[in-house]
Amino acid sequence: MQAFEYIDAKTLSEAVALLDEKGDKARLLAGGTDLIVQAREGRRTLDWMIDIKSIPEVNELAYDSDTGLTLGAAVPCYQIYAVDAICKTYPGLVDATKIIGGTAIQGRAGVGGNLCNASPAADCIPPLIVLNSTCVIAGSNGEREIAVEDFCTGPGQTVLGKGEMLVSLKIPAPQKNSSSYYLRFIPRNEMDIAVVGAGASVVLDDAKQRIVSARIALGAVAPTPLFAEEASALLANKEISDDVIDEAAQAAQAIARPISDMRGTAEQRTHLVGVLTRRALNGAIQRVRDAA
Amino acid sequence: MPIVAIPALIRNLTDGEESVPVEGSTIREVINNLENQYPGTKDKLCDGDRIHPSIGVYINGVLTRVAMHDSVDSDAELHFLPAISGGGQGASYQF
Amino acid sequence: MSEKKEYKVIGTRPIRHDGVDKVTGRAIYGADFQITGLLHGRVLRSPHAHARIVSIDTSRAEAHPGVKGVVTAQDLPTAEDKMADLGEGAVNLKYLCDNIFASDKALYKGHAIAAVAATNPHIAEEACELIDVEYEVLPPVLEVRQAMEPDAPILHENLTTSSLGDTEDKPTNIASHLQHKKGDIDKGFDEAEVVIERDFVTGTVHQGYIEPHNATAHYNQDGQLTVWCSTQGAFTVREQLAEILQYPVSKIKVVPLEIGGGFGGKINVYIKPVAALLAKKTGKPVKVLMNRADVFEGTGPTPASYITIKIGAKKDGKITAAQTSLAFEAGAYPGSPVGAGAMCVFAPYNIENVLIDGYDVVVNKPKSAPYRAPGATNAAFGTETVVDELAEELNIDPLELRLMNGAKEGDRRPDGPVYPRIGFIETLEAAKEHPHYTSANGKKYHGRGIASGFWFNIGLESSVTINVNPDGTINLVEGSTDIGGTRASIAMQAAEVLGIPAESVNPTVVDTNSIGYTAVTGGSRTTYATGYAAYEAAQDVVKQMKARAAKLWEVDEDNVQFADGEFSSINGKEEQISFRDLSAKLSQTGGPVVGRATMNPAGAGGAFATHVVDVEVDVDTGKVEILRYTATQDAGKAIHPSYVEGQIQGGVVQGIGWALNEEYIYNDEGTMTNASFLDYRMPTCLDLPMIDAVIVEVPNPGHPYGVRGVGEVPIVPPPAAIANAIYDAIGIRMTELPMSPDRLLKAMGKI
Amino acid sequence: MARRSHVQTTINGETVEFLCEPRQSLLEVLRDELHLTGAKEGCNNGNCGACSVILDGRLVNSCLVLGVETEGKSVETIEGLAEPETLHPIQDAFLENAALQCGICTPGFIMSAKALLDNNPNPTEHEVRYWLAGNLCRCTGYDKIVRAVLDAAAAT
Repeated sequence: MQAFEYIDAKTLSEAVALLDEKGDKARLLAGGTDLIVQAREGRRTLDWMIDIKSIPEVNELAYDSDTGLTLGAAVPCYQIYAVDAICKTYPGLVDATKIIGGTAIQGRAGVGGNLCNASPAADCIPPLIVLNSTCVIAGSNGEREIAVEDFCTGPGQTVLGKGEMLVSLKIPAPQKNSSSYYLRFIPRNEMDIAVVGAGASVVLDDAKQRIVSARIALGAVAPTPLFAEEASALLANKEISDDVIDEAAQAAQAIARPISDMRGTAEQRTHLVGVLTRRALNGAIQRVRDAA
Repeated sequence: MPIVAIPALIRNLTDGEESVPVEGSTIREVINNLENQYPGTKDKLCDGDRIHPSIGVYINGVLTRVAMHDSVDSDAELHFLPAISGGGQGASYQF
Repeated sequence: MSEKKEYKVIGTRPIRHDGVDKVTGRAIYGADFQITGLLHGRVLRSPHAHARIVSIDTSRAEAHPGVKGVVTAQDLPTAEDKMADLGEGAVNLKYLCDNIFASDKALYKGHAIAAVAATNPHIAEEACELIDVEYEVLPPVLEVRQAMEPDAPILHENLTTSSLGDTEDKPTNIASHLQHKKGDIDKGFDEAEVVIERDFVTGTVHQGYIEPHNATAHYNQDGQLTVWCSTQGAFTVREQLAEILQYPVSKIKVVPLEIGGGFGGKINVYIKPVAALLAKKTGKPVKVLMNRADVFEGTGPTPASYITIKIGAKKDGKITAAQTSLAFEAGAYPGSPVGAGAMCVFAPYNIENVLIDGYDVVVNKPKSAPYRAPGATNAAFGTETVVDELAEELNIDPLELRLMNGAKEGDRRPDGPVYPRIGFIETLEAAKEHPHYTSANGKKYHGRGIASGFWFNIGLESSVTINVNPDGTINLVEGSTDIGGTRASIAMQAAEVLGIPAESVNPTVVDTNSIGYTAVTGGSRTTYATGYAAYEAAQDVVKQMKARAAKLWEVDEDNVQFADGEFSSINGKEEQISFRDLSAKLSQTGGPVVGRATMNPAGAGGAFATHVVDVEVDVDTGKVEILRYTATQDAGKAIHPSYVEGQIQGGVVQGIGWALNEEYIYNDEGTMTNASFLDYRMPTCLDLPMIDAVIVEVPNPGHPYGVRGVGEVPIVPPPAAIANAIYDAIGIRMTELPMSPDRLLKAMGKI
Repeated sequence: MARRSHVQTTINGETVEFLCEPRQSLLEVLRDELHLTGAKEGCNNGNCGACSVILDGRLVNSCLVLGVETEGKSVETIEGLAEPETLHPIQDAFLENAALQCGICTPGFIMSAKALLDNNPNPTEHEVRYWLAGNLCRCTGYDKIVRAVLDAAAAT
């Protein structure tokens, strides 16, 4: 592996100052399950690894039924799904945290790192998008917030500027009669990268027969995870039916612009967008209906 | 008398015979007598005075690492089949 | 061997002798070896699949701080040196050496070019980046049919097709052609009332052992070379090192450490000669380890193949003719397992008229290496799928069709030899009676498939020494590296002879200086042949100890008998002494007893298996889930049933991986794009049900306890069985491996 | 060569100090610096589980942890599992069930199984398979491994 220096940053301001000073030869280390491999395999060159796990703000995991969830950027997956309230409130996100890597990966990897790694196939990003999440970004000029769907700009690329870092994610408290679902297609049952991923959230009416609103997001079918805006809008104020869901699935397929690679072909991915969108929507609807 | 099964690719040398009885009490004798009966066969089976490295000798159906001087029972059936390397590096490293 | 024998040790399930070391992390595998003054080596590999090497400049690497030596093909003895005494063998030796370091051409992405020894592995890796290699990139040939085209780019300018002594003049990628012919193929197809002919394609797959290749080498000042490594055969490593380095075997000691899986892939040497060259250059011990990408890109996979199968039968089910053409990718150098594929392709069936053609074809991929029943799985995928289709066409149960045509003792295999007692029919009957086969199978998109397989097994050389201890235990010394519990299965055979518990045997695998020649752990031979040697060595102990008892009792040796662990006098005196008690008296009766045996047994006997699998197909995604799996297999006699089951279960799961997802995926430039355990998708435990292993015992007449090798045949039936189950589920015949989700979606017309 | 850092950590209950470069993984430190070679390198990128250890009570791939990150932390490896005279019940169960063939993946599986049973003492077969999916075994087909873990759960 390339040689680099390791710094254990203790505060946000220290980390931000280091990032500002070192520029793009510095990378933040949280779970390390992507970064260490990329550094080892020479896919990223870096001179500095700045460990942020000692910084209090990035370890925050706080849920409040009024204000929602604050999820620090370095919180590992296993801590997330260990909280019953989070499992109940944000099941779509929890779906993703339970399928990233295996158990040992989930002991280190977190949602924040998954987002910052900006893989088009990142499992956590579609559920974050459908849950209306916001990124809290710290920089030398202070804090800013941005919607998750605007965070990634290309494979491995984000909106983070020089000296900026993700501090946490804010996920609003869910509305009444709502739920979320995420699934991906992989050839094995674990340990694969998504060939296609699809997340959906729905808000239903009190009778649970009509969709009030919905959000659909897709992974691994474009250079960044996609918010399927038109497909989502199609569902607003519609009675639940196979036809309505098919229509949304077709609209989702229309925005997919996948590539062919060792994980799947473009045609396979486009086809799967339809299948997974249907399954994600039905899954989210079922969860609302199953809730007492 | 030992029976030699003739490999498919050299049956042109044995008038199409699939197997022929050949006198001999050692591998060498059998091969030399086969050569006398059907000229050209020895050259296909041997590399000089040894079995060709690309060929495996089966005596009564069993792959055997043989030398030319090894003895052969009078009721033996001999097959000369492609040496099975399994993808190993050369005939000397079978499995 | 017809009567059912009663055994005390054989057939029981003792704890394996090396078990505690392996569950506590104390067992020393190749990469775990430590020695003072160790340097670390790293290999630079070709980024191109096919390229002429114009120049290699190592000066910048040599100047890098911490670097102690750099080697290339220039450091191997030259081809001219070898040509002198090897004649025709020199061609193979040139291939052997060129696969260690490319000399004139790089023939696959990952082909070793140079290596560096440095004070730590990171520095060695950095230095590899500093080696300047100029390549003239050539178009790669990546598929067997493409390679056989007359205008295909040629890998080896000197390679011509050899066909049993005949060679063509024209350079080609077809290294050899072989043929088996039985009966009259035209007559056979004329007699047939139903004929099915299909083409099959199988992908390139890797053995996938979890432990990467490793080697540590050291040259003493007196020229003694010691190599510590994990390998399937220490003596094979010694032979290959001697040839590649042109160094006498007497000066090479190979110490086999624990091995983390092989499946055929740890027979050929790759980095062992590299470690030796670096050790020679630096005067220090050097450890070279591969990483996982090196393993995928630089070591032998088992080849992709293109197979045509044509089988004809009468309406009553009698198969009258079978014809095949098998084209196998050898990789960069000749030597695919097409010969084994040709031997096995129709071996389960007694067919009067057969024609088999096989082609060994070079392509720009790593040199192929053996992988568990090499060639047989590719071949069986074709045959067993066509037999299934034939059964459907004839409206005969597929198990019944196999029972009608299955090979038995006295039948002649298509390549000539006559079968001794074999157990194919018994595996079919066991499958037929199994509750799995008799259970309901009717759910939508669920399907059931069956398939059978054959592997011939081998004998070859094994040596065993037994030292009797005064407390009635024995130390058993062997040369077979233990990959899957063979210390136990060999020790148990000696224990059975001596009438002592398995726990009273201390088996040790030793280096090449410490035991007689022993061939590789492969070919399903170890429990059979080394076990046979242990049996004979134990018999030698019995013979010597009878003499001691005779001495003790002052009777003639002929008057001592040995049974159930007791020596007794059979004439005159009423004397009796146990093996244990007599062991304590050895020093008083003449000193230590050492039993020994060296064997090259000729009766390995063939192994047969029949598998039944239930699958569910997700018709929206093309994904296949394995719901239930039952494998019946003739083990001859199971010495340690748990490890026989383990071999069956492990082979089945490798076969499932091959069937569903495993393959080398290449881009147009010939780079494998999935050279990691992330994207080369081997099954995880979440992808599988329990695997029901049913052991059938038809004793092998070629072994005193009836043992047949069990390791390889279980990988043969799964791809065909799963293909047949997929057909049963969705009505589509899959003819390409792997049957991955995208291929299923395509076959269903969904994409 | 990059500067080596001093790290103090706890391994199998003992305080341990070592020097390492930042680029050295915990796996490299365990194997090359501390000669604890029970954790194995199968892939070095988190996909085989052969290097599994328990870090501050949580299962991790030691190839994906830097040695320097373990400052002040607690590491459990396969070497620390057995008592001086008795094996851990999981180790016993692996032996009784013949749940290993070549044994290279065994330390990783056992550590992974330990983390599972610490977390969920009575797992179902599916839970065992799900938890162990990050550990690859190429020899056994997993059948006997899953049975061993279920047996160990029943025994404890």
